[in-house]
Amino acid sequence: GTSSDSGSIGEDPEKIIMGFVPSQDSDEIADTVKPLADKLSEELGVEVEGQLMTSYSALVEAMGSNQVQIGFLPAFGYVLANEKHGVEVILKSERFGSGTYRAQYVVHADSNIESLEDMKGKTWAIPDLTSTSGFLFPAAQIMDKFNVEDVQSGFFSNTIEAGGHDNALISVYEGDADVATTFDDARSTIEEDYPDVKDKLKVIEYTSDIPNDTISVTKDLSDEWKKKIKETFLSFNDDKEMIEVMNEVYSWDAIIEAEDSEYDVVRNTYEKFKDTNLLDN
Amino acid sequence: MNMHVPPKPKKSPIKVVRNIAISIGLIALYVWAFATIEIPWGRIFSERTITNFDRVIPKLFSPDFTFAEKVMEYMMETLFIAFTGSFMAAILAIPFGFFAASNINRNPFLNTLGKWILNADRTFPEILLALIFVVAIGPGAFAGVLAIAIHSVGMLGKLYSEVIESIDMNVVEAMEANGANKIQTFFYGIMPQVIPEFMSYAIYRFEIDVRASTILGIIGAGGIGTLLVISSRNRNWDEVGMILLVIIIFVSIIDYFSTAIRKRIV
Amino acid sequence: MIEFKDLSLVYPNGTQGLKNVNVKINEGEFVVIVGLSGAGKSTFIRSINRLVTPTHGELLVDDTNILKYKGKDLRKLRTKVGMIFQNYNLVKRSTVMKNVISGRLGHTGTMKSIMNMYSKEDMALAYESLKRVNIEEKLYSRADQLSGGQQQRVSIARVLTQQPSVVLADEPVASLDPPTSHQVMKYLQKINREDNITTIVNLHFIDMAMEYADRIIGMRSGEIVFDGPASEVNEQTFEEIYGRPIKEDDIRGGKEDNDQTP
Amino acid sequence: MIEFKDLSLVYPNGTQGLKNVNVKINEGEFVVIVGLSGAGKSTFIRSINRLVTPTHGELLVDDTNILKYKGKDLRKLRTKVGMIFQNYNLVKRSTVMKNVISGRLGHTGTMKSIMNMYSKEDMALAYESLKRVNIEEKLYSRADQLSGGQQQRVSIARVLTQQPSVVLADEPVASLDPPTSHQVMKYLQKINREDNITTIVNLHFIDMAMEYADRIIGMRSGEIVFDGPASEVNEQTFEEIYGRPIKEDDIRGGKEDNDQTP
Amino acid sequence: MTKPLNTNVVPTGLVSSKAKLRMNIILLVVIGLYIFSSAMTNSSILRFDADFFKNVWMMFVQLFPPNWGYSNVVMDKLLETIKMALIATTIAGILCIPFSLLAANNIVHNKFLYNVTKMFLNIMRTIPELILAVVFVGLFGIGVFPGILALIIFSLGILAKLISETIESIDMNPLEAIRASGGNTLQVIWYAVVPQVLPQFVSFTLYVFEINVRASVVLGFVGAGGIGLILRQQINFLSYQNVSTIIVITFVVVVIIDYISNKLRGRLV
Ligand SMILES: Nc1ncnc2c1ncn2[C@@H]1O[C@H](COP(=O)(O)OP(=O)(O)OP(=O)(O)O)[C@@H](O)[C@H]1O
Ligand SMILES: Nc1ncnc2c1ncn2[C@@H]1O[C@H](COP(=O)(O)OP(=O)(O)OP(=O)(O)O)[C@@H](O)[C@H]1O
Ligand SMILES: [Mg+2]
Ligand SMILES: [Mg+2]
Repeated sequence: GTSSDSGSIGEDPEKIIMGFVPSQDSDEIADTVKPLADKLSEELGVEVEGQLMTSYSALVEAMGSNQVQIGFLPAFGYVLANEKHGVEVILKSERFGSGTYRAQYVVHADSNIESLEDMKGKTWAIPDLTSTSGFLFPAAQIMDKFNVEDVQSGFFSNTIEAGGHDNALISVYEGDADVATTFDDARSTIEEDYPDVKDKLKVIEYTSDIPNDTISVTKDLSDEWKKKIKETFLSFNDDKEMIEVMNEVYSWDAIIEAEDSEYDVVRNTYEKFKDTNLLDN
Repeated sequence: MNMHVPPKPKKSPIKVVRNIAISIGLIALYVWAFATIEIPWGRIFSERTITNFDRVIPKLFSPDFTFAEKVMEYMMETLFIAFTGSFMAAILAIPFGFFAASNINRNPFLNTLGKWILNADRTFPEILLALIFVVAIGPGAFAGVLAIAIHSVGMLGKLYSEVIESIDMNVVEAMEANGANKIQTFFYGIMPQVIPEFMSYAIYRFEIDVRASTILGIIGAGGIGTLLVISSRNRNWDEVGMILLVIIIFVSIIDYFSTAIRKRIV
Repeated sequence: MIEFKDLSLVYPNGTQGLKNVNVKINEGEFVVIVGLSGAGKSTFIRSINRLVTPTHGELLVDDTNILKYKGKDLRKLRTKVGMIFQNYNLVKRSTVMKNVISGRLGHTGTMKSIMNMYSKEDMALAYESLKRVNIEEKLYSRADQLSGGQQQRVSIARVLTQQPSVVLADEPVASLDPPTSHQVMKYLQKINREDNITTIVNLHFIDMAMEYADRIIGMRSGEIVFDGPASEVNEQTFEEIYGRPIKEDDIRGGKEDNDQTP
Repeated sequence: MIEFKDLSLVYPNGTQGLKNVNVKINEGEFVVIVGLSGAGKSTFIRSINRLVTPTHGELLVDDTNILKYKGKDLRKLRTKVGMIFQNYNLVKRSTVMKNVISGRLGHTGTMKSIMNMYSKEDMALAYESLKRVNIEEKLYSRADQLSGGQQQRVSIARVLTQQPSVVLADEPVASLDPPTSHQVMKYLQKINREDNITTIVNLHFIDMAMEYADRIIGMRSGEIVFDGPASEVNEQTFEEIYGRPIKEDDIRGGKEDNDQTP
Repeated sequence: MTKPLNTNVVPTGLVSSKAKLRMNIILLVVIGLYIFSSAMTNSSILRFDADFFKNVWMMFVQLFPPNWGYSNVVMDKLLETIKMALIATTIAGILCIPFSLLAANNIVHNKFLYNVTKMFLNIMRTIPELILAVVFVGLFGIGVFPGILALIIFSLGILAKLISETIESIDMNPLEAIRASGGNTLQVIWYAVVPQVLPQFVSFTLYVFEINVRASVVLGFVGAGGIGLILRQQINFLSYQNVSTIIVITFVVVVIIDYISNKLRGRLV
């Protein structure tokens, strides 16, 4: 392929492919990445193709085979990619002035659940078993705090996989579940359809901070190129037009530097689940 | 009038027992299926379903026409993916078809092997194929083409082998009696008998592949499925409505022409 | 010349298809084999171009034993021996011309035949053969658009194109109605006489055998039970072959029809 | 009694099936209609149970005009008029018994018939009918396991079960060989005589018509061109009907066969 | 005897020149379309380089060996899939009866009704099962219920088409015979149509059952229950050995279903 022989260390890539996965943890998902790719191409002096992907596992693997050089990976995807393919994080997003976000525990406003303890034996709505904020972080927190192995049916009485942060919230809103875990604050995503959601649903607790989604690069890119890419992206912060594009494409407010170590928290969480069978529910 | 009608002939006891066993088995199967399937009826017949209907249905049936251009673009890509993939499969399936046809490949072991390979291929999820090819060749339409091509070989190879198994072998014998060698027999005796059916099935497969390539969107291997996944995640039902409309129109047109062409071929 | 020397054939399942057959067929003869179903007529005929392989004895075609032939030799033998089948065995979806030219496959290189590159002579020969059976105007029709009699004539043209020295015909008229049968038999007789091609035909019907054959061979359970000129055949001969007196069914009805285009 | 009063039928495409037909058929008669293909024989017969609807004139069955019949009346008429078809029209995959009992559908409620709930009388009647055509031992065989003649006898049994006052038969022997044809005609004659059922049969063959009919009606282009007892038929009559002298083909060969189980 | 038109002309080809021209044009169009769509999808054969095969191989080997420890989870979901397919096929099988009767032109003589039914069925068959699943999940939430609904609609389209075609090809004579003996429409259908189409009906239903089992691999991806759900999870965790457990077990079950339904089908005809 044209791109596969492009990235060996020291050589200039002929073409850079940049992969996006619309994150489920964000409330707006773009369906075009062309302006961003064009701008990058202009700045880097090499053809850049933006590729919209719908599955981060495909993106992780494609970065592993160096078919994609730049990946917009969510935190959990980055940890997997780093572990398996040595993918390196160079930047991450800033939203609402923060480089991190967190997950929230949401219950019905009339509910008598006030704390994590009260959730014991209740029904839990999660967006998806692979969601960082919707499942992995809250589950890890409960595992640590209450020393349980099996959160889904050992701590909670029942777990519903709702298929999206919005649906998890709606489950609680409609009374099908007692607790939902989502990113902070997923309630605004359904405000249009459920105007009173912020009154009807309340947040009782948050998890620790989760680092935001990353811009990562494959290990096959030379250091020089990594640096060049990083600086180009950082320069977008000063370019009003570009930051608008970034915001539109991915709802990023700014691009900031990131270190691999920031993702240790995700890594540790993932380690907890790696060997347990997540799906014995 | 004599009111006597001879009784029905007695079935052999083995048959009776077998029929009873089959009936009990079937009833048990249904009882099991309906009794143990987990359907939260309470949730389905709830306020929430009604609000969902109110939210989804009106939007679904008022497609977002500003979205049409983008949908068309992706739909065209889907058509190209399906066409290229089906074409490749139509060619690739030929050797597999002959390999799996028992009247050509007379080695029972190899023949069975051929049939199993095709069967396994059909069961191998397209999504995983798409993933493998995204990794191998990068994300984009080509990965989708390859996934469609490889997946279609399974079904086309099976259909081809059935066509080959139904050919008139006397003709092959007549060719041999002419002094024709194997290759000549193949081109003069076998190919003319199978080509029209092969073409007909290939067109049929193209029709299926247009629909099937929606699935590729799940993994990022191009096509209209990408839009579908994104729009549905965003709960943009008017966009989903538009996608649905475009697919119905395109597939109907293809369906119409493919039926007309296939009728003429065979 | 074809010579069967103490030839026997046992099928893999143990059926004895031929039993110690000794017979000599001279060049240019028109021989008809008659016999009940299962008598071994087809086996006899198919041994000559080795569609089946006798298991014992010798079969000489032009003074060489063909039983050991394989690969190239076999194909050469088959090029020399043309065959006509009961169900014509044409490729239904190919044109008449393509079917007829396939008679030349044994004479044509593989690549050339795949690319449909035939010499002008071959094409002319094929066309000539079609003319000889009066069906040249169907040249580009698909074989499945022809009637049974027409298809059988195409299959004769195919054999003619092969320019064989021997023609075998395994019940060539069994699928045809009486007038068409006579027509086809006439064509066979014609090419036998005009080209001096040795012709061996299987038939079920007595009257037809007697009408066209120079020589009749009767078979029963794999053995030859009668061999002589058609004129020597009498009711008793048939009793020998069929094991019972002659019946109306053994005769194919209908008078021959002189108008040869259906 | 069936009476055609100036009856005409024009098919939607303009073909004139019947042209001003006037004829009266009395109870218990055995009438054979003869005529060339396309003469209107089937149209004549099918008018009587309204499988086709004449466009002009009157058709009286038992003194009431049936042309306006619809729905229930029509089904009642059909229950009274049994019909036998050239191709037997049995449901191949159903048993003989199920085919025969379907003759009683017109007398049975929809639900009952769908649940296969027939009265003992109906069952006995069906069996009786089978016995009358000597095929009772095939009771539980599937229809497609029977020979042509047997199938036609089953279809006669089906009609008998219907207990009709009129039987129509549209070329009931066209698909059968001569001995079997005679057998089937004999059964038709038998039920006509024993039960005094008016029987109207279409036939192609002269000799058979003359052998079984009380009365022969000749048709040509939708008109009746001959009507009289079988004894009055002569060569000239046929010339009138067929528009040409009698030929060998008009006669169905074969002697009748008295052994009635094939 | 027919005289040849021109005795001296020797044919130049094996098919008439008109047929040859037509064949060449068709060939040209098809190959042209192929080249064009290859270009549009960037499907160059040149991209099959060593890296390509290396990458395919690297992915492929990760599937081995399957993780048998995971098979009890797979079996659970597979049983759910089979239940879904069974229920959906049964309901579709019942629903398709009126539809296929209405879509058979030898049963329904009202052109309008026939065309409307046909068009409805055709449109239903154009909708990919994935969209059906997405919409039903949107309406009823995640779970097997929307999956079953999607499968019902999906199989109804196929079944009604196949069966209406079978009905259109039945022998019409027995229908006339039943009508001639006074049977009403329902009786005609029950006595003359049903026995003729029953074997095909069962055979097609079994065939659709098998298709449904395969289809539910996809449905799970959008949350409509069944085996696809865990396939997605395992792919997301990059646990390919679990993925291959899913594939292998699904394959075995499909083969068993295939075997049983072939046996049943063989018995019917
Ligand atoms: N391939 C075979 N394997 C085993 N037995 C065979 C085979 N072909 C023919 N036979 C048997 O050999 C015997 C001779 O068969 P053959 O076909 O030569 O008879 P035939 O005279 O041509 O009969 P028919 O008039 O029916 O064509 C028969 O008993 C037949 O059953
Ligand atoms: N449904 C129809 N629509 C139009 N024309 C018809 C129809 N049925 C019959 N006809 C025409 O009506 C004429 C009389 O047909 P009919 O079937 O009564 O003839 P028939 O004497 O029964 O002939 P056959 O011996 O061939 O059965 C023929 O010219 C026929 O082509
Ligand atoms: Mg033979
Ligand atoms: Mg008629």
